[in-house]
Amino acid sequence: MTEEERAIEAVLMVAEDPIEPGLLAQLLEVPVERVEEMCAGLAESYQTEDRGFVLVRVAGGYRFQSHADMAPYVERFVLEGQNARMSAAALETLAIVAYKQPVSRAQVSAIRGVNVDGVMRTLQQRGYIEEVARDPGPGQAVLYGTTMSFLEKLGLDTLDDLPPLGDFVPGPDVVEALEQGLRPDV
Amino acid sequence: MTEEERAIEAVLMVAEDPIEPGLLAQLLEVPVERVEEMCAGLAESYQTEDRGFVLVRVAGGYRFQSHADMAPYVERFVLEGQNARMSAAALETLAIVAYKQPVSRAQVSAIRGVNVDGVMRTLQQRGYIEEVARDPGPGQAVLYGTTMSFLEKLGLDTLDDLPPLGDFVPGPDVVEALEQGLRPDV
Amino acid sequence: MPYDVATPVFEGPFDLLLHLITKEQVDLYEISISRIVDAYLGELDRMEHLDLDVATEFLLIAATLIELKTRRLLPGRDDIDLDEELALWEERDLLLARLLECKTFKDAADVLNRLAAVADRSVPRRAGLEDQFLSLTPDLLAGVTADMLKDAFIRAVTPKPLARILLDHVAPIRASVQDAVEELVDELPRAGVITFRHLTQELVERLEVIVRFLAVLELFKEGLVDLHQEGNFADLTITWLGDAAVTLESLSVEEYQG
Repeated sequence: MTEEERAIEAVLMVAEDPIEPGLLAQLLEVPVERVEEMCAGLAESYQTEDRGFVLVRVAGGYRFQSHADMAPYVERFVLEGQNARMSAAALETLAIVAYKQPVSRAQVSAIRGVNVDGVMRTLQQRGYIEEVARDPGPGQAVLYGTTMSFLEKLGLDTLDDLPPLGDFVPGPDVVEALEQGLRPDV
Repeated sequence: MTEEERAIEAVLMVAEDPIEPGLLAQLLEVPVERVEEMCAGLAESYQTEDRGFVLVRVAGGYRFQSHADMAPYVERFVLEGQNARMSAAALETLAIVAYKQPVSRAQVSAIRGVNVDGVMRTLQQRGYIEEVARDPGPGQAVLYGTTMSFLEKLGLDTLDDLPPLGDFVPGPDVVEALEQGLRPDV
Repeated sequence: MPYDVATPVFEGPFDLLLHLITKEQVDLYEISISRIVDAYLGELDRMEHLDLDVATEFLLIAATLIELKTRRLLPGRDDIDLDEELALWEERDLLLARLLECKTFKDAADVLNRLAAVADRSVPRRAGLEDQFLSLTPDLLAGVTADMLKDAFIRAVTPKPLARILLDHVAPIRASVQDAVEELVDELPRAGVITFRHLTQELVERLEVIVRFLAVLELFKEGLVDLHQEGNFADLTITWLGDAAVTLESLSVEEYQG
């Protein structure tokens, strides 16, 4: 294994989306052709070794994914390994996004008082929330909103059909969290 | 490669969090010990082959992660803030919670000699500590403990892997210095 | 005591005290409580933005230190009160224990930091499921109604009660330092020159004496009194320097109170 090949493996392992060969070439300071050769070589080695994962070229980039032969196990994992019910935490997070959209992850986290990265990722994967804009301020945080599919599943036509909150007034800390957005870390 | 080993690789490739050996055993219908053997074997094979990724046991489960040697390449792909350094105040507070859990905010504050509300809130937002119980005594103070994310952050499998607190108790020289420093003038 | 230009930010009174004492470690047997107290008060002086809670904690420690240092100045020294003597040692041992605990966790924090630094060099894979498996995942919104969503929102944004830090133990000091300053501003102009012993001879509680001492220090800081001591263990003489018209508002004692 060359340093470049190891670097490709490392980067693809932590990437959440397919990585373009151009980006890898830039990172490794080698020509794109060289990246494509190396990726092909790696993909072949996994195949030769009969690994449970493959390296594929999709959507203009490279990514690791599970081997098609292993689909039955992955399906079992999906069905048995995941929580099938919406947790109270997930529902609260979804509710905040629904009522306060567009809202950043940091704002949701500040309101709930806990880290919401995992929950937000799950909600996004399930197609209930999506990125809708970027905060124009410094940092340009991603802002989230709910999806059409979310409305459909709740049987609502538009967001205006969400039950009104009436005269309920959120606490000052919530207002502050929404106004301030991200706070500097300790 | 056996079918089971391939299945483990496939499932870990699509997992978002460390996967407990018990779950893998259930999916593969093999004993937990067998899962642990196979994972150890896979981890070793990646190491022998000098791969850019590793298979580790952390926070009670197995996961793929990039090889530490590849940090310079990977750092550019990591979301900002994920590896944010913690302040000394945050680390000391975290250390107290880790070793004294379950522990109340007031107890942590008493040990540190300062108000810890802000730091505790941030640690909770980052997902390193969480409410684990209520003090049964009067006042029913919230008691805090560390989370799975904390173990992941430190790369530990369980809390038992924390170095024993006894290792940090100051030696006689320090005790003597402190004692001397606080001797009343006579 | 040398003063670093790049003063570290002290996270609390133990932090500061630990720093001061361990800095002196080179001259183990040279360490004296007097130097520690001087350095401690010096640092207190330099701190400009003490918030209330921090200030009271610092003062509490300062009071204990000063008591350790000034036992000789206290009245009733001639016939030592054994109970008081024991109480003082107990207090000192408590302080010592808390310093050791603080040091222990400081060192533990260093190790956690090193572990985290090593762990940070690797990044976990969190790519999640491939698209073709997503349809298999159960619909989490099944059975969830819009009203449940509303309830969840209200639950999420309703302020949760914050755990309260018990400050009862520092409250008396907080109140008394200012009270003592007030008393002194009233009493000292009339006395002109007075010894600390005389100033405190009617006080019964040890704590009251310490509080008075803190108040005297406060006035000294303000330039309203001059302090003089003939020799090491002689009486402390307090001379009023201000004019009689000093108003309490002009004093910066507010930082000690709520």
